[in-house]
Amino acid sequence: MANMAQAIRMALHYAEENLGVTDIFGEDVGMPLGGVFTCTQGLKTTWNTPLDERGIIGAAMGIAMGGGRPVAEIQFCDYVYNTIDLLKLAGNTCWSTNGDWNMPMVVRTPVGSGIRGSIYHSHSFDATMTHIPGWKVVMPSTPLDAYGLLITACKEQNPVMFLEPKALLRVKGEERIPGEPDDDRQLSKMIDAPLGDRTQWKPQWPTLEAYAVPFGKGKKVREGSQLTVVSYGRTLPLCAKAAAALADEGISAEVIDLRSLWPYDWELIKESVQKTGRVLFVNEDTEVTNFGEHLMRRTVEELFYSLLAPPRLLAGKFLPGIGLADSLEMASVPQQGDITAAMRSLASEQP
Amino acid sequence: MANMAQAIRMALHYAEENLGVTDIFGEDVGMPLGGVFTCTQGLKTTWNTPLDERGIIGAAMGIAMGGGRPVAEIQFCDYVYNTIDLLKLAGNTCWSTNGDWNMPMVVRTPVGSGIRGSIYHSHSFDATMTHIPGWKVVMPSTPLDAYGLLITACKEQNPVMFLEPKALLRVKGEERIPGEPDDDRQLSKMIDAPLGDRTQWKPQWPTLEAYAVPFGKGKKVREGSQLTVVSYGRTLPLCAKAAAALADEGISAEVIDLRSLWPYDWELIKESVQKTGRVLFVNEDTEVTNFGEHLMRRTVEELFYSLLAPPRLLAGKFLPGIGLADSLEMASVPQQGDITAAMRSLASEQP
Amino acid sequence: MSRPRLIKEASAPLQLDKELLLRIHDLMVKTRALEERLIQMYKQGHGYFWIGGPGEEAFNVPLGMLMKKGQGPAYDYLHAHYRQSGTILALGEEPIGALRQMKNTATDPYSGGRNFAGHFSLKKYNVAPVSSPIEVQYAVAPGTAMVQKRVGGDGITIVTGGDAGTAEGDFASCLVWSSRPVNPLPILIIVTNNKWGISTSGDGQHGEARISDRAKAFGIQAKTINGNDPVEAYNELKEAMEYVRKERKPYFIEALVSRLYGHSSASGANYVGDEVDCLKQFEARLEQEGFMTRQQMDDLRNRYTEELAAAARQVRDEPQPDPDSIWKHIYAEDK
Amino acid sequence: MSRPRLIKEASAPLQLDKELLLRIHDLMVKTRALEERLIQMYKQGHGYFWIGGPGEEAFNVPLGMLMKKGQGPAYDYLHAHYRQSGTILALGEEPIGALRQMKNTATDPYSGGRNFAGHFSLKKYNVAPVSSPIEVQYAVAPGTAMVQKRVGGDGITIVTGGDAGTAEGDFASCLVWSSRPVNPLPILIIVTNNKWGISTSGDGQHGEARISDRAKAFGIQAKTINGNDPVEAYNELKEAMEYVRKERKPYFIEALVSRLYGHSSASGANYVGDEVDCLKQFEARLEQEGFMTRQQMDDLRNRYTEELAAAARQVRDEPQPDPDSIWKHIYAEDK
Ligand SMILES: Cc1ncc(C[n+]2csc(CCOP(=O)(O)OP(=O)(O)O)c2C)c(N)n1
Ligand SMILES: Cc1ncc(C[n+]2csc(CCOP(=O)(O)OP(=O)(O)O)c2C)c(N)n1
Ligand SMILES: [Mg+2]
Ligand SMILES: [Mg+2]
Repeated sequence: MANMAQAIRMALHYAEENLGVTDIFGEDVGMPLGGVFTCTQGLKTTWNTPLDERGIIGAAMGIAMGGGRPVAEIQFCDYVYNTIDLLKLAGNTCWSTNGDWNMPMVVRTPVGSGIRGSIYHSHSFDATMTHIPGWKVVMPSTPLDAYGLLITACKEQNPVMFLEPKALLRVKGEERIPGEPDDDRQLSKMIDAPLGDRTQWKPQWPTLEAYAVPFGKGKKVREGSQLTVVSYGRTLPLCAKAAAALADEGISAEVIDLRSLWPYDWELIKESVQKTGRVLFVNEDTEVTNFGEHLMRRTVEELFYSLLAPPRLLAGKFLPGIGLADSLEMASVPQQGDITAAMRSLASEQP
Repeated sequence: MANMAQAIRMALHYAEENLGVTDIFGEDVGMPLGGVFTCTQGLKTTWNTPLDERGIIGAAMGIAMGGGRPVAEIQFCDYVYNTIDLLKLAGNTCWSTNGDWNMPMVVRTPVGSGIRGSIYHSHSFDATMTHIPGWKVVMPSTPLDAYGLLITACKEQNPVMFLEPKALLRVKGEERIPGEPDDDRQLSKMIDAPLGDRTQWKPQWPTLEAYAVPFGKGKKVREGSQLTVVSYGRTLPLCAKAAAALADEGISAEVIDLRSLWPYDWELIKESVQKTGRVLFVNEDTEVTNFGEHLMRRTVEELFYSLLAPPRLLAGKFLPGIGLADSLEMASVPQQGDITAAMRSLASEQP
Repeated sequence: MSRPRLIKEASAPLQLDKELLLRIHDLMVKTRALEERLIQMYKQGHGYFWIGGPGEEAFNVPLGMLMKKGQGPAYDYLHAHYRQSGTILALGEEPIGALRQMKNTATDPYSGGRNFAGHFSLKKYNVAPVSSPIEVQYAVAPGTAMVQKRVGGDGITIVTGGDAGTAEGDFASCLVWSSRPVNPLPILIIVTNNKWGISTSGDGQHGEARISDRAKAFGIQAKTINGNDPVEAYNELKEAMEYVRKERKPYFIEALVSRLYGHSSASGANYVGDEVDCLKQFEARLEQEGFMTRQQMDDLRNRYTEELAAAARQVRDEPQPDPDSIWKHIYAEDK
Repeated sequence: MSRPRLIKEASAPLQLDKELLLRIHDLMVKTRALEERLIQMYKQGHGYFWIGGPGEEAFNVPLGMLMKKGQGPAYDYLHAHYRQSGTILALGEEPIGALRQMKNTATDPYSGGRNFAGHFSLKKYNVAPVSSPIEVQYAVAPGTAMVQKRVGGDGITIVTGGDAGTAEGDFASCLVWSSRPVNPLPILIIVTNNKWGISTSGDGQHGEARISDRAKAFGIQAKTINGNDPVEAYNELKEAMEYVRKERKPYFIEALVSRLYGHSSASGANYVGDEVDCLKQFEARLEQEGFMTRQQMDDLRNRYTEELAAAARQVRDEPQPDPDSIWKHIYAEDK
């Protein structure tokens, strides 16, 4: 199966061919590199920008205003923080003009830890981004969802922030992208750029099919009855793995992949928490003024009397950065063991 | 009594004279204007910067590194959002260098609604700022607290974000600044710049006394037994007024002025909530991924079994902006009536 | 920065057709009357805040007249500053819309009562929404120009802003993105230099002798012109726009203008005596050359003043936006 | 951008004292040996990421030699790029610290195992922490220069960064803030132009003929020099620093340099054959002028290579930081 980077590339190809995408751009997004994570190799509308994130977001806005369909990349979300005013502007333009202008633009950026990226290649961006109104914010945890969410993003009339969990970009999926060839090596030969000289290289795209994951719809990854775990991105597969392990201990955990952070699937969370009475929110952004706290607030406000134990949040520690050394990264953001322990403890919590 | 703008000015004067403050700067901070809210009139180390917020924050960092003591101003917090990366950098420099460098710098900026400031003079900044590690974040609701917190800020070895609730800048205090003359008109004559030509004007500073409000300490503004209200900035006096009004209805509300957002006075909140079992958090930042949600999370995590009703958050609506028209502003951020109603409803909530 | 030696003296003969001169004059008067009405509305409590362009009419009116008006990349885009009412009126917009925005009524065509005066938005004429944050339009403008470059035709992008704002990095970004050898853009980059940023004098803040020097460093054709002279402005803009339309390359204009009522209502919005008043100066020349009499000009001014007073009375009674309308247009689906 | 015509030919006689030339050479070799050891550590799995300055020694070594070394505003501040090991060694720093950072050990003197290789921080020598975010150092640097201007003395601020990064607004901010007529700053602004930003060639992205033209627009004295020639670099830096020290005004240098091992380990970190190798070129001249024999140079290189291999072995056994150490130094009180 395709990995997430390939899935993104295929979605972008599909969007170039079928959805009118006109510009896929960012630092090192075009030839010869095709993106630091290979996500934009071989696409026909890619180009390399100056090293200027403000210019990149600004250009995306302008292209959208001019009737183009831009997909901009910020090389690492760690470098998006000098553009927050522009992101706010993109998010408020429709509202501020009372509906006169809209901003059909997609911004993609890799987020999160997991590659020993040290202080500036490990940031999460979900907390900051969900605080900015007017955007839709998504974050897949599988290649197929990445494909489907990106296709939906490229159809949107509004700005979409597409967060790519960098630890999962090279992980192969368990479901086939519609149109993807059966053999992984064949796929790689077709669409992965060769090492060395690429000037003569052209990808051979498989015949991809339409497949759109709607925004605002989460996905129940595992059924369970005793507690609910809501997560997304890098930590989602860890939650699923923890749930599988805990099943052996007789603990039945339901796992929800939120996928869409804004709007999000409140109905799915609600139904689950009403059933289990216990909920753990997991993400890896720093834990103060964190999006998981919003989800927890909503849970408490609406489901207080259904709760059997306090909702819990497992998130990144409130630290200025994620340190390079293994020991530091592991201690800073939720790892497999932390998640399993938090689930176990919540399942057994008694007043 | 002095208003908050005068209190800030006096604290800065005190800090120039006694705490080694070397540079008070920002757009229009120096002569002839002395700040768009008059906060920096007549001070001796003020100067006008280029119109460049990134340059302002950068210069503050550099001045701090060079051994100066900068107090930088961002004219409105609405214009700070292109500097978030620099704020993050200021906040992580000590940690990233394993303690080699520190950043003793203060940034002041007016926040919030209340002056019909429309989309770009009404922003709140507490949610975004409390998500940035390495800073101390404060927000006074009275002139005396403004004076005391700013003096503490100017002694800090770490970056401090001093948020000024702009709706309160011209409100007179009920407590005297130590050293402030008895007569308000006299104070005004001494330290308010005259209209018209100011080239010859010099302020006459009263002999101000040391007064420092420690960071991390909230203030119980009103004792009560049935519910707790935690707020800060513009909404704090509204909460206090609501509590007074509700006392007539037989509802006894305790009101806490957080003052210090990071670090914050958890002990004060905890003690109160353990007593009342009910808590309302009030602020005017937009309500998704909001600092009040953090406070609520902590409350739920630590005090779940003391709660008689779900904690509540009253915050700004999740809108791209605050509209100019009266009707729009009133509908977008908590007003007196909203606060009173929320308190009343929480006090009487039964499962 | 010292003023450049102006090539054309204020007393030099007017080099445009009489008809064109009268149209320019008419629009300048209309703009001034509009701005003065807006200021009066503010002073009478019919609005919370005023900011606008009295003192920039001689430049902004010709700009609007020369724009290729329409919607979509075949036409010109304007990423405007908040002092651009002259341009908007020259595009044919009725002034009452600006009054409605001043009074933040539900009928305000630019923001539905949400935004400040002078914050125009006209998708129908490719006028991008005026942003309160200074200079961001310079980061956005290259985007529309890129689309125009690709689709072909002669539509161009125009971006305007103030002198102080050029200290923001976005101004430099605009120069960088517009002049890339791989893709030079059809963009006219304009700075209206009134020598002030609120209370801060430009003299102490600009190391460059001319703001246009910064564009020249990028190999961009660049000029500093007298924006208080509508004839010079018209001719220079025409030349610049023709260049951009044809060459599909950037061009830069720094226009020296006046700030006749201070920065905004926050600074009092009173007439400033010591700045050149482009309208007064132009009228003197029109009179001198016998194109119009003082009487005709006074009549015109009075007519616009009265029209705008009537419009203001009308706007006064229009409804405020509904509180529930805050939920409209967060997303484009709501349209 | 095309290369400038270089005034001094690579074959011209060396214009510095023999002793000085040998010191420069020694530090260049030491730096190269350090960078090659770091790359090897990465390739052997003793580090997660390498980035550094092989190819910039001819410029970075003289820079460090000429700095007024010490702590506080009386001395020079350096707001450095991540390719600056040559400067750090020239300041007298032991190379083992860089290895420790590469191996992210608890003993790493620059970040305690927290930050990437090449991210030096030396408060004792006024070396500001190297930031991963490109170009922010240009926004910060004017601050230290302002303090230096006020306290007097001859301490100056130096800021360095790459060519691609000049597209960020912070580069322009640095020019704006350094050249304000009210307060010109004692700052030496440097760009090391290796013609690349990761995989993006500078040719298509720079409208300016020379990056130094951007500084000239602000009235800043500016030069483009051959950063691959240590003699030219030394002389030009000396002149520039003397100017800044005495005049208390900004000066700008664009140094054309090479990127000998690609951008970083992310691009493979292999030796690139088609770039000028400043060390090879310099050694040829030293040999030609009879200052050193090939044998002497080989011996020197071998000595450093061995020393660094030994240091790497030592570092390999040093402990990783304690997990609980994440809580240290969030605030300065914890010191
Ligand atoms: C990013 C940003 N910073 C600060 C402000 C506050 N502000 C509004 S107008 C202005 C001065 C603008 O001066 P200039 O760019 O010369 O334009 P002018 O008003 O003179 O036309 C300032 C500082 C703002 N609106 N946006
Ligand atoms: C703000 C920011 N954007 C993007 C990056 C990713 N990045 C790291 S180095 C680099 C290229 C830098 O090129 P240049 O400025 O020429 O310096 P060089 O590496 O060539 O010395 C990029 C894009 C970053 N570190 N910071
Ligand atoms: Mg101006
Ligand atoms: Mg480079």
